[in-house]
Amino acid sequence: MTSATMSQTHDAAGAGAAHDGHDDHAYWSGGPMSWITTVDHKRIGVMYFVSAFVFFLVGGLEALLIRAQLGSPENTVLSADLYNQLFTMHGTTMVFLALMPLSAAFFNFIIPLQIGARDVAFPRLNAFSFWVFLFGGLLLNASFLFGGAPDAGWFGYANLTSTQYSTGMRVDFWVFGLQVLGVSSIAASLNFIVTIINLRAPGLKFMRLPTFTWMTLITSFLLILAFPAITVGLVMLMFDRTFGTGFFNPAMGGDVLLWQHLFWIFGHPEVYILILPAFGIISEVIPTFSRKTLFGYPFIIYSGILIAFLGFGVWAHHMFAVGLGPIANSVFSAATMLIAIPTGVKIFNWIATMWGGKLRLDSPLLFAVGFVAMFIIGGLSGVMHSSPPTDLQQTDTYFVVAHFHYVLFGGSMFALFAGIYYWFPKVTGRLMSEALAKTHFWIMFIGFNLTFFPMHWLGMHGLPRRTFTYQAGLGFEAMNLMATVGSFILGGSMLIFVWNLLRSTRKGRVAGPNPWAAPTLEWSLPSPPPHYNYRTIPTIEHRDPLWREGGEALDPEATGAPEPVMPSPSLWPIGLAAAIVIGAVGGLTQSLPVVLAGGALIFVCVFGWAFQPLER
Amino acid sequence: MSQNAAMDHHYTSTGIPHRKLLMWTFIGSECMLFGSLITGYLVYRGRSLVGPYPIDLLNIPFITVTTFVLLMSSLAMVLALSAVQRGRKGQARLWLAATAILGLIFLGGQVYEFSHFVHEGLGLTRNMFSATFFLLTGTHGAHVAIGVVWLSSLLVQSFRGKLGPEKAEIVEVAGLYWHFVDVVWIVLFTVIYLLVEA
Amino acid sequence: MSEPTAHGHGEPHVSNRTYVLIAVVLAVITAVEVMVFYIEALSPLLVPILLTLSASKFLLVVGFFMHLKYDGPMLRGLFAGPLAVAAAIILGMMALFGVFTG
Amino acid sequence: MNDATYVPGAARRRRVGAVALALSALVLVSACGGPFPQSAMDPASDMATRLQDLFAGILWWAIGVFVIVEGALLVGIFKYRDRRVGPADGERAEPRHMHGNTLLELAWTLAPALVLVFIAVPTMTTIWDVDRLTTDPDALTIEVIGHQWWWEFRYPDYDLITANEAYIPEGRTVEFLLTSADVIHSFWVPRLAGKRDVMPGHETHLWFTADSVGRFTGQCAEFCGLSHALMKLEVVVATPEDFAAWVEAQTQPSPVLQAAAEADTIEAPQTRTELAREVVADQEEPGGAAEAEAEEAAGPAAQDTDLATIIEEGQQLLMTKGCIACHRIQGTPAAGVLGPDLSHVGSRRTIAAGILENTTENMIRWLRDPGEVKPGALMPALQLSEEELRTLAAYLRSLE
Ligand code: HEA
Ligand code: HEA
Ligand code: CUA
Ligand SMILES: [Cu+2]
Repeated sequence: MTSATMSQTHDAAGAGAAHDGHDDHAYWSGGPMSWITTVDHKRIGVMYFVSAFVFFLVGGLEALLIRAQLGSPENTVLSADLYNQLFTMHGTTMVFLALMPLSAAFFNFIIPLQIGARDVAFPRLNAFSFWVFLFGGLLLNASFLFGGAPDAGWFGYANLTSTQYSTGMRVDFWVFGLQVLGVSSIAASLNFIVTIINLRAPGLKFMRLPTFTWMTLITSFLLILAFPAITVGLVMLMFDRTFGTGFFNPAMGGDVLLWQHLFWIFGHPEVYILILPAFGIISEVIPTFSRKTLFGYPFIIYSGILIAFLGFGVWAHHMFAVGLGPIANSVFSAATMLIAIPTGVKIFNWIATMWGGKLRLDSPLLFAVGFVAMFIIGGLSGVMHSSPPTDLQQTDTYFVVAHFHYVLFGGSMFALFAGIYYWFPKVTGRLMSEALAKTHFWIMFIGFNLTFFPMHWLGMHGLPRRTFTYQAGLGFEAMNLMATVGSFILGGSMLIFVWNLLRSTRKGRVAGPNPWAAPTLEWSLPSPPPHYNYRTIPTIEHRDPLWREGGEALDPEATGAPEPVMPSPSLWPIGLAAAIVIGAVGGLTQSLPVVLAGGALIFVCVFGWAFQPLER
Repeated sequence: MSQNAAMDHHYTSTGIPHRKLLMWTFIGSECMLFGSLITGYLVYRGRSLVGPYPIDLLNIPFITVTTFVLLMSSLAMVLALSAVQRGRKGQARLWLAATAILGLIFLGGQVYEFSHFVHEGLGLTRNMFSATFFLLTGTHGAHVAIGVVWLSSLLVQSFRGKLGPEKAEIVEVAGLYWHFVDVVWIVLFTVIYLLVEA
Repeated sequence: MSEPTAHGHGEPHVSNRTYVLIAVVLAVITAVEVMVFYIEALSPLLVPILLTLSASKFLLVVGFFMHLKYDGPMLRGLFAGPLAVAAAIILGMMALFGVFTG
Repeated sequence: MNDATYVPGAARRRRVGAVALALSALVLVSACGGPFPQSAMDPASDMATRLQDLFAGILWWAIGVFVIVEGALLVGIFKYRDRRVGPADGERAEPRHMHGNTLLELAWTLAPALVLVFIAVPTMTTIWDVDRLTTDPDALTIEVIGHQWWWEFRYPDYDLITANEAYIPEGRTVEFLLTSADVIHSFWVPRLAGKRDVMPGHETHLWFTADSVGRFTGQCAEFCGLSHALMKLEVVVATPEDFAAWVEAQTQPSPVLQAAAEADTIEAPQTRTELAREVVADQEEPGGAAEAEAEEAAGPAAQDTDLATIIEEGQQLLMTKGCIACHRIQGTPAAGVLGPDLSHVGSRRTIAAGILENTTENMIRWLRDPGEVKPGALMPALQLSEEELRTLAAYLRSLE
């Protein structure tokens, strides 16, 4: 990096103060109606973030209740019935309502900025995706008020989900909720694929794209290819429950294993959907805070593609205990192990990026390093699972719970926190408190390990997962207590984070355009960016545009070009989203009139949308 | 690319219009949707515990005719696009209408087939064949129906004089969708009807 | 397609006559498929013949009607990639469910 | 920028040291706190030993990778940390950008691949050894049927049916054939074998040879509804002699009933089909015959009046309160198949699928309200008086 960039940073801090008083020009100014009708990717990103984070807290609260129950043997904090609802909703919420949409929040806010675009390719479709997600999430959680939440686990194995073994509407909430969320994910992913392929600034070739953009592109492909499999499974389940078909009913010739296959054909790519955005964030943070360009950029990209591709060929590693036979088990085992190689390549390249750098251990890097350290543990326990014979002892025990929390929390969540601390100044124009951030990190780090590390042993010592209670005398007491204490420490660290977040939006230090002296294009914009992002679309000649000589000249505001015309707000996206959810409620309650009303509304909204010009 | 090109609202990095790219990506996703449905159909082949079985009911000559109809609708579709691109309004309307009507005929055939099956005792819940068959062909039929609605709205647009050559992109995208639905049928025709288990 | 589209990327011209020709070929293949189906003597080869014939119909529609023959590698990749994944999963699942081994 | 927030190196090092210490403490503490009577890491059969050895091997490789990679990470951070505090910023040269190094990339692609070979090869050989049917012609076959939320065991060779507690001989290969009567369960006795799912519509297999005598607990490992956590089982590995004795005892009606029957010369029905026929006959003529029979059975045989009353009244309750609709008791007309076989329920260590110690108090507790012990249990609360509860419990406990 050049000294020119550094001086730009210092100037920027000064210039930022000037921006401070101009909040009315920021992308967020405007009343509630302007948010409901917005098609601005930045606002949609912020809405994604807020909703997903609230869902994260809800899922976390559910986890804390789970841990409270498991704190001691034969505890009675929760009934069996409530416990089963809580772990099902905890898993479902964390995966579909917290982690995926948190990633989507980053896609929304950052991608157009990183590629030099003014918005996504289909701004209204983008708003639609958000509203469908929000309504779908609310629908799913509304189940708590209507006879109880889904209680068949986050992968809802047939035939426990049949009407015979799951009466009432609990499972129906799950079936319809997930289908609605699928619509959101697919729409959003199609949008991002087109945006990234088609809206790159001039000169921004594929091999110059920021890594985060690349990982988003790959994730989006995974999503559009993975979701249809579970959609088909869910439709079959819906038919079984609503019309009495026998897709998963052995008595009618159905096969309970078909569900498992369809779910995991989706489910395994899904876990890479949860981690690839994290890899992207890390690949942005590490170079910035090492002041050194990403080592092995093409290898990081290709290994991401390879991981995604292999991810479609390993699903049966979740089914080693069903007895698929030695051939199938060997094939899926080998394919699974292969994934360790491209993942390792990424890890080594990150370490190599830091090697010889000048590391500033600010909060984003701290969380990024925490990510690498914790993800390795999760990855290695994954490799243990990938050996079918050993997995026979581990599957469906707390060992798996340990594995996936190390990759999901130790991996994805650590990285998302790194991303939040990193991009917060771009989103709000202010920095978060470093002192609080570091406190958050260390408490979270300790709480996290205290919670999940003992679970490896719990599993190996014979504690199955999804058990609402355990009996004394099997040696589970001490470690469970440890995990419970850890989880409350973890919860405490979240409170610090929330406090930091709320406080810094109003009182944080003003950031300026590029507080971290980062290399990518979004940092050439004022913080927060104007609603049109780029007054002039820059031409890109290098992968790290702001670290090049002349990078500081990339101020799009400086050209004095006229303010670009942006798409107009629209009510149709939220209308269509509502219509879809009404249809789903009709299906859920098996009420034909409501389904028809939903259908009619969908029809009206689609045409209203189609005939409303984008810019008015 | 010049700055100006980038400022243009229709600027795309690849030269492919957004909507066309969107449709192709969506078609990729649809491949997985139909792939999963076909998987379901194939793995449950021969697992029906009670009749009627496929061989008892599938009417190959009849379906050959409806298949032919759908293939011809694809021809009408390309001709419609070509007419719109050349600004031939009358032809465009003719071929759009033909596409939609052929689609409707196909749907009519499906409705006839379904009701015939039900009449013969093969309701949705009868056996594994009926469940997978209705789900698979029903999903395809729903796609055709959506296509018909879409084409009809284009036809209306054309009559309102709003489907000039500058709108060819919209027609092209609708056409991609339509042809894809046709392509799916080509596969289903073979997998369900011609490769029926004896 | 003599008129350039609004976006000016010149697509190769495909004449209406070509389209009609393709449609005729499609119809003929369909007819052949049905004939093959009814010819007892061919029954051992039924599966490979039918798969080949329907694959060729598939390619004709996708290549000409959907224009993929003339589109760049981007669109071809967007279609071929997912198609390959879907096909692999269908085959994999059939193998897992013993469709091939009986 | 943000210089103010930099923490001096020494303090940081201390903090990192503390964390490292805490982490190693964590590892140690995690490992103790035993004993662990249900641990997969304490194998007692050939299969469990194979799995544990394989696991240990992989674990060592993982530890190796862990140490190297985390070590590199830590070294990198400490070595290249920007140490300066305050305005001296900018003194050290800006780092040189390195775009990559193909040789390095090759190295760290191949090295993990090599490690994986060392993991994959033993994995594959173990798969092919473990994941097939047993070839041992002398293997003992046990059919396992999963129910919400208890286990049914059938020994076809001995015409023996029992529940939740299976005896197997030490040193002889046992092959389990597993299916489910309702939803998916998973059969798991960690010290004896890895899991095998128990599914409706599929039959799965599992075999091993136990190498030490003892009681081994296990529990259902696939979520199967409300009381999944309470679906336990016990496999008792016995010496061949003890096993033979157990089989002998289990295939006869319980000694109490035998005594009663002999005294009254009522022939205890020997086979299930006979029993079933009788039950059908009884049901056609509700109450009557069965009660009379029970009375007769108890009456004159009473050496010990207490036991006699218990048997008499217990059997009467059994007949009248609906127990026989679901349970089977050899030597009586009770021949239900929905619930566990109770012929020798008194001989088991636990009741309610491993949840309660088999004591009279617990038996009463269970009979009073099964749903209180096991949420969602299919067995209804029978609305018995305290007196009846005691009698029935005593009767059942006597069925050894
Ligand atoms: C973020 C999500 C995420 C990620 C990234 C992963 C990554 C991996 N997972 Fe995980 N997994 C889950 C989420 C994830 N998983 C979830 C949620 C479940 C449980 C679902 C449920 O049942 O509810 C699960 C379950 C699961 C199972 C099934 C267990 C069971 O139920 O029995 C298996 C089995 O093979 C597995 C394997 C792996 C492997 C091999 C990887 C690999 O990708 C890991 C690769 C990484 C490394 C290996 C570390 C870095 C590499 C190096 C440092 C190089 C050197 C390494 C070696 C030579 C080994 N996972
Ligand atoms: C995607 C990510 C994700 C994340 C981040 C987490 C986070 C946590 N998980 Fe989760 N977990 C899953 C995904 C995740 N989990 C999945 C997929 C399952 C499987 C489900 C299944 O089997 O079906 C699972 C299952 C699971 C189990 C096993 C349950 C069982 O098998 O019986 C346990 C048990 O300890 C657990 C614990 C925790 C804990 C303590 C956290 C902690 O990290 C949580 C941290 C705490 C907070 C975030 C709380 C902060 C909030 C407050 C302090 C108050 C907030 C106030 C208001 C809301 C007003 N999880
Ligand atoms: Cu049976 Cu869990
Ligand atoms: Cu997986």
